[in-house]
Amino acid sequence: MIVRFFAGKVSVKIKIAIICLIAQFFLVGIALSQPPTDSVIIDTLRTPPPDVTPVMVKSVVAKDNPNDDGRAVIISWDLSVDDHAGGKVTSYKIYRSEKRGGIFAEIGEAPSGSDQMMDNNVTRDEEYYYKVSAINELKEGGKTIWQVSSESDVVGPAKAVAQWFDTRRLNVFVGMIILCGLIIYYINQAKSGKKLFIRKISGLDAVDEAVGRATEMGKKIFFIPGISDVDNVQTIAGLTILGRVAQLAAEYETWIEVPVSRSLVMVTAKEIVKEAYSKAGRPDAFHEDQVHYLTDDQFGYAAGIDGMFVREKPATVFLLGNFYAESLILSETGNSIGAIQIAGTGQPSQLPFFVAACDYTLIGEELFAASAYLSREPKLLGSLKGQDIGKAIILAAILVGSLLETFNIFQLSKFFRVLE
Amino acid sequence: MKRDMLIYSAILIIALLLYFAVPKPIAFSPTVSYIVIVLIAVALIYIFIRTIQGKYVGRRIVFLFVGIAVVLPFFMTVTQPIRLSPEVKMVYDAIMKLKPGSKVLASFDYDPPSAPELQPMAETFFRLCIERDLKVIIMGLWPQGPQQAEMALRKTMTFPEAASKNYKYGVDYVNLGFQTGNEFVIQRMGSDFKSMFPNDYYGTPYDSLPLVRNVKNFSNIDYSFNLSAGYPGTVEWVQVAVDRYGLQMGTGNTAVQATSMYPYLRAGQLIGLLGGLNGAAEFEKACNKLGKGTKFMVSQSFSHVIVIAFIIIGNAAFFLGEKKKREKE
Amino acid sequence: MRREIPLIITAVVGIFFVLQYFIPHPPFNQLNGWFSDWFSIIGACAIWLGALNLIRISADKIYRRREDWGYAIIIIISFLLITIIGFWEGNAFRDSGTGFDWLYRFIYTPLSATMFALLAFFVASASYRAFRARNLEATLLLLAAFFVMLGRVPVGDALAGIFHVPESILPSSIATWIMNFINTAGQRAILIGIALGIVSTSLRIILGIERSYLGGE
Amino acid sequence: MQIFGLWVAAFFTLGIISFLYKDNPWYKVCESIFVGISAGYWFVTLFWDNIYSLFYLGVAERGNYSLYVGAVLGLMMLLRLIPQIGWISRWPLAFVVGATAGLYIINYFASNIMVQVENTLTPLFADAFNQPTFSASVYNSIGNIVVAVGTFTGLVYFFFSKEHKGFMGGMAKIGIWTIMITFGASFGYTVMSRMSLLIGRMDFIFGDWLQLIK
Repeated sequence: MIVRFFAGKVSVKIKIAIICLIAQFFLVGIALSQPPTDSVIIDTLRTPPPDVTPVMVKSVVAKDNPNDDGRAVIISWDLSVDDHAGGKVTSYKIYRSEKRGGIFAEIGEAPSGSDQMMDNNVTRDEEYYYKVSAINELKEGGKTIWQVSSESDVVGPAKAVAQWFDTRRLNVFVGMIILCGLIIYYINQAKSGKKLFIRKISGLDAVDEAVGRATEMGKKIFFIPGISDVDNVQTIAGLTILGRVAQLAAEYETWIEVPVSRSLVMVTAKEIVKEAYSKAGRPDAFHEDQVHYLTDDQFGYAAGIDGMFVREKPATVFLLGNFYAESLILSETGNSIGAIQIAGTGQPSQLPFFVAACDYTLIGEELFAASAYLSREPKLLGSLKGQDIGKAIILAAILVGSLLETFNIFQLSKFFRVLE
Repeated sequence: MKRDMLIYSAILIIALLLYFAVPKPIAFSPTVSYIVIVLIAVALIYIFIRTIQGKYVGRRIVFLFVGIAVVLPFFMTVTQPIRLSPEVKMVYDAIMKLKPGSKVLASFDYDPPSAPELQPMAETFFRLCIERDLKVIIMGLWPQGPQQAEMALRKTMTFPEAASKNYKYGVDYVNLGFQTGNEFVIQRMGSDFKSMFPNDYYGTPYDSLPLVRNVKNFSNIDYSFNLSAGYPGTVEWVQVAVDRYGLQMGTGNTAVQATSMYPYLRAGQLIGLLGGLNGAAEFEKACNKLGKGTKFMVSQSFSHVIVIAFIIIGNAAFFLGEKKKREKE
Repeated sequence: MRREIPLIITAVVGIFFVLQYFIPHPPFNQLNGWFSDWFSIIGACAIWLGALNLIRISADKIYRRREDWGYAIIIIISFLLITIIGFWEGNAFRDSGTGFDWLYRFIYTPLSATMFALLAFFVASASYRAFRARNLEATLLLLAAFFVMLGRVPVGDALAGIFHVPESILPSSIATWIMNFINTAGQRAILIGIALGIVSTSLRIILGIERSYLGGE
Repeated sequence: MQIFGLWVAAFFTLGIISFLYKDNPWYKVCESIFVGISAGYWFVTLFWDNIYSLFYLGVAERGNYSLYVGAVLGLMMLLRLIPQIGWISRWPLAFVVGATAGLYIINYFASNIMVQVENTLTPLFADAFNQPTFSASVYNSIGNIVVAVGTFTGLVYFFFSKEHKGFMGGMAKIGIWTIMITFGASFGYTVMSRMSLLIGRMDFIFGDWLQLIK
C-alpha cells in the first residue's frame, strides 16, 4: 500500500505534507525521550539530537586588562572538557550585566579552542558581571539548524582601571634612561672641561676649503637648508651648520645666499646669519635679502634654485637638511655648473644622488654630528660622546647577542622587543 | 616669441591630427617592434662612439631617448615573463588567509603624482578583496588619498566579476575620508576610530555605518593594507599602529620608499611589500588579474635599459678620458 | 623673557610627549589627543602666513613691474579661483562633480604628476653626466644600482637567459639578495645611526642646549 | 566637460614637458598656475578639514572646548604678521618643536633602535636546518651573517669618538661599502619609481587623451 501511495496519483504536495507529519512525530519523540538538562535551547529550527549539550566551562575569571587607560576587561576561562577536535563545542558566547542578578546581554563570541576574550566596550571604573556559555550548534548553508548551550556561573564584579605605568614598555623606559643619561652625563663632563676627541669627517673638513675656493674665485656661496620646516630635526641640524658657514663667509668677505622654502625657516635663518656676521665682527656687511623666501612648493622651490644656479654660477653649494625628490635636480644642476658641493641629509633614499653628484656627503648621523664638529662647543661634543657610548652598547649587544643566539644559550633579543 | 608661437601651433596641429585623423588604436606587429628596438640600439651605439671621441651629447638628446623608450613600448606587442618575489607573495597569502567577512583597513597615503605606481596596486587590491568577500574600511592620511580610493573603486566596479558581487556602501565597504594630524591620527585611532572620523567621506555619521559601528580600534581589524608615497605613510603606521597596537599590516610603496621598508619586512613588522610598478605587476600576476601594472612593465624594462646604457656610456667615456689624460702627462 | 618662555614651553611639552608613551592613565591618554588636535589647528593657521606671503610677493612684483610680472597675475588669479570655488562650495567641496574636484582632477593632478615625471628625464641625464665610478665606493654604488635596475624588470632575466645564466645568479636573484641582505644591513645601520642622532638632538632641544630654531645662537 | 577636462589636462602636461626643450612662456604659464592652484588647494583643504571640521564642529557640535587652546596657539602664530609683537609666534613654534622632539625621541628609540637591534639578534645558522634544500640553508646562513656583519660595521663607520685606524678602520671600511651598496640599491629603485611616473603621464597622453593605445 505504501508503495502504491508513493507511486500513485496523489498530488505531490499532499505526499510532502504527510511525510513532514510523520517526521514531526519522530522528532517530538526524540525530544521527549531526552533526559532533562540545564541546557537552554534558543532559536531552534529543529530539535537537536540527543546528547549534544556540552559541559559548561569552569574557572571563569574577569579582570582588568593591564597596561591600558581602563578601557577593557579580559574574560578568561578553562576550556570545556568537550572542547576538542570533533567535540561538542562549536563556539563560546560571552554575556555581560551590570548587576549580578541583572539581565545579561551578549557582548561577543569566540571560536572553540579560545579561552579568553577582551571586552573593550566598557566604561572606566564601572563594575560588570560576566558569564560564558559553551555553544554547540549545527549550521547548514548559513542557517542554524539547532543550537544548544550550557552557561557558566556568573563571575564578577570586574572593572576596567587605568594604570600609571605601562609595564610592557619597561625595557624601552630603561633603554631610554640609559641613553639619555649617558648623553647628559657626557654633556656635564664636557662642561667641566674634559677634552673629548672627535674623528675626522671629511665632508666637514672641506667646509673651510669650499668657502675659501668661493673667495678665491670671487663667486657666491649658496646654502640650501632643505624643504622641511623648523619642526624637523634635520632642518635644525642644517641651520646650525649654517651659523658656522655664514661666519666663515663673513670672515672671508664672501657673499652667502640662503634661499628657503618655509617662512618660519626664513625668519630663523635670517637671525642665524645676522648673528654670524656680528660674531665675525662685520655686522654691517649683512644684508636682509641674503636670506629670502621662494615658495613652499617643492618643485617651485627646486626650479627657482635651478635658475639661480645657472645664472649666478656659485663656486660652492651646501645642501644640508631634509631633502626629497628635489635632491636630484639640485645636485645635478650644481654638478653641471662645476660648483664644489657639500651635501647631507638623513633621508636614506636621497643620499645616493648626493653621493654620486656631490663632492662630499654627510651620511645620516654625520649630519647631526656636524654642529658639534664645526663648533667644537663642549656641550655638543659631550652629547656626541654620549651618543657614541650608546652606540658602543648597541654594538656590544649585537656581537654578544648574535653569538648567544647562534649557540642557543640565551635570547638577548627579548630585551629589545617592543612588538606586542 | 614668434618662433615659440610657431612651435606651439605645430604641436596643436599634430595633436588635432592624432586626435581626429589617425586610426586608433595603433599597434605595431612584432616585426616592426623588433625593428624599432634595433634602431634604438643603433642610435645608442652612435652616442657611445661620439662620447668616446669626447663629444658629449646634449641633455635634450638624452631626454629624447627616455621619451622614446617609454612611449614606443605602448604600441608594441612584446610579452615578458614576470617572476613573483617573496615579499609580494606575502601580501597575497595574507589576504587569501583571511576568512570571508574579515575587516581590512586600507589607508591611502598618496596623491596623484604617485598614482601611476600605486593606483594599479589599489585596483588589484580591491578586486581581490571583493572576490574574497572582505569588508574594506578606507581612510587617508593624505587629503587626496580617499579620492584616489574612490577612483580605484570605480575602476574596479567596471570589471564584471566585481560588479556582480553587488558591493554595498556602508555594509561591505566604507570610506572614512581624510584626517589631518599625520601620525597623531594613527595614535588616536589606536584608542578610538570614531574620535578621528566622526563622519565618513560623504558626511554620514560614523555610528550610522553598519560596517564600522562595532569597530572601535585596531583590535577589530584583521588585516591592514597601506599605500604610501612618503610622509606620513608606512613608517608612521609601523611605528605607531604595528609596534604599539599590534596591527597586522602589509604595504604598497613607491619604489623610492620601498628600499627603506626591507628592514621592517625582515623584522616581521610588515607582512608583505609591493614595491613600485614592478610590485604592482607581480601582485597582478599573483592574483591572476592582469591590469595596468603588467602592461606598463614593458615601458619600464625599456627605460631601465636606457638608463643603464647611459651610465655605461658615461663611464666608458670617463675612463677613456682619464687614460688619455695620463698618456698626455 | 622672550627667550625663556619658549624654552620652557619646549621643555615641558617635550617631556610630556616622552612620558605619555609610558603612562596609560588619564589625563595623559587624553591630553595626547588634545595635543594632536592643536597641532592640526596650528598647521591650518600657519598656511595663512604662506598664502599671504605668496600674494604679497606676487602683488609686489606686479606693482613694481618686475620682470615677468604678467605671470604673477596668473598666480594670483589661479589662487583666487580655486580658493573662491573651494569656499563657495562649502564642506562638500571634494565630492566628485564639484568645481573644486574638476580643478583638482584636470589641473592640479596633471601639473603635479608631470612635475614629478620630469625627474625621469633628469635621472637619465644625471646617469650620463654625473655618475662616475670615481673610486671603489662609487663603483660599488653603481654596480648595485646596475643589478637592481636590471633585476627589477623582466627584461633583465630575459637577457641573462640568452646566455644561459644559472637561476641563482640571474639579475632578479642578485637584486633580491642585495635587497634582502646587504640593503637590510645598510639600511639598519643608517636607521640606527639616524635614530641616535635624532634622539640626541631632540634631547638637546628639550634641555634647551639646541636653540637655533628660535633664531640666533 | 570630461572631454574638455582631458584637453585642459593635456595642455598642462605638455606645457610642463616643454621645459625639457627650454624655458618658454607655455611652461611659465603652467608653472604660475601650478603655484597658485597648489597653494589654494592646500589653503582650502586645511580650512575645511582643520578649522571647520575639527575646530568649529568640534566645539559647536561635540563640545570639545580644549580645542580653543589650539586656536589660541594658531592665532599666536599669525601674530608674526605684526612685527611689533611677532615674537609671540615663538610660543606656538616652541610648542610644535617640543612636541615633535618628544615624539621623535620615543618613536625613533622604540622603532629604529630597539626593534632593529632585536631583529639583528638572530641565530646565524638556525634557519639553516629548517630549509628544504642544502643550498637554501647555505644561502640563508650567509645572508644572516651578511646582515649581522653589515649592520655591525655600518654602525662602526658612524663612530665619532675614535679615529678610524687599524682594526677599527678596517671595519669602518667594510661598513661604508655596505652603505654604498645600499645606496646603489636605493638608486635603482628611485630610477624605477621616476620611470613609472613618466609612464603614467605618457599613458595619460596617448591613452586617456589621444586614445591611441588599446
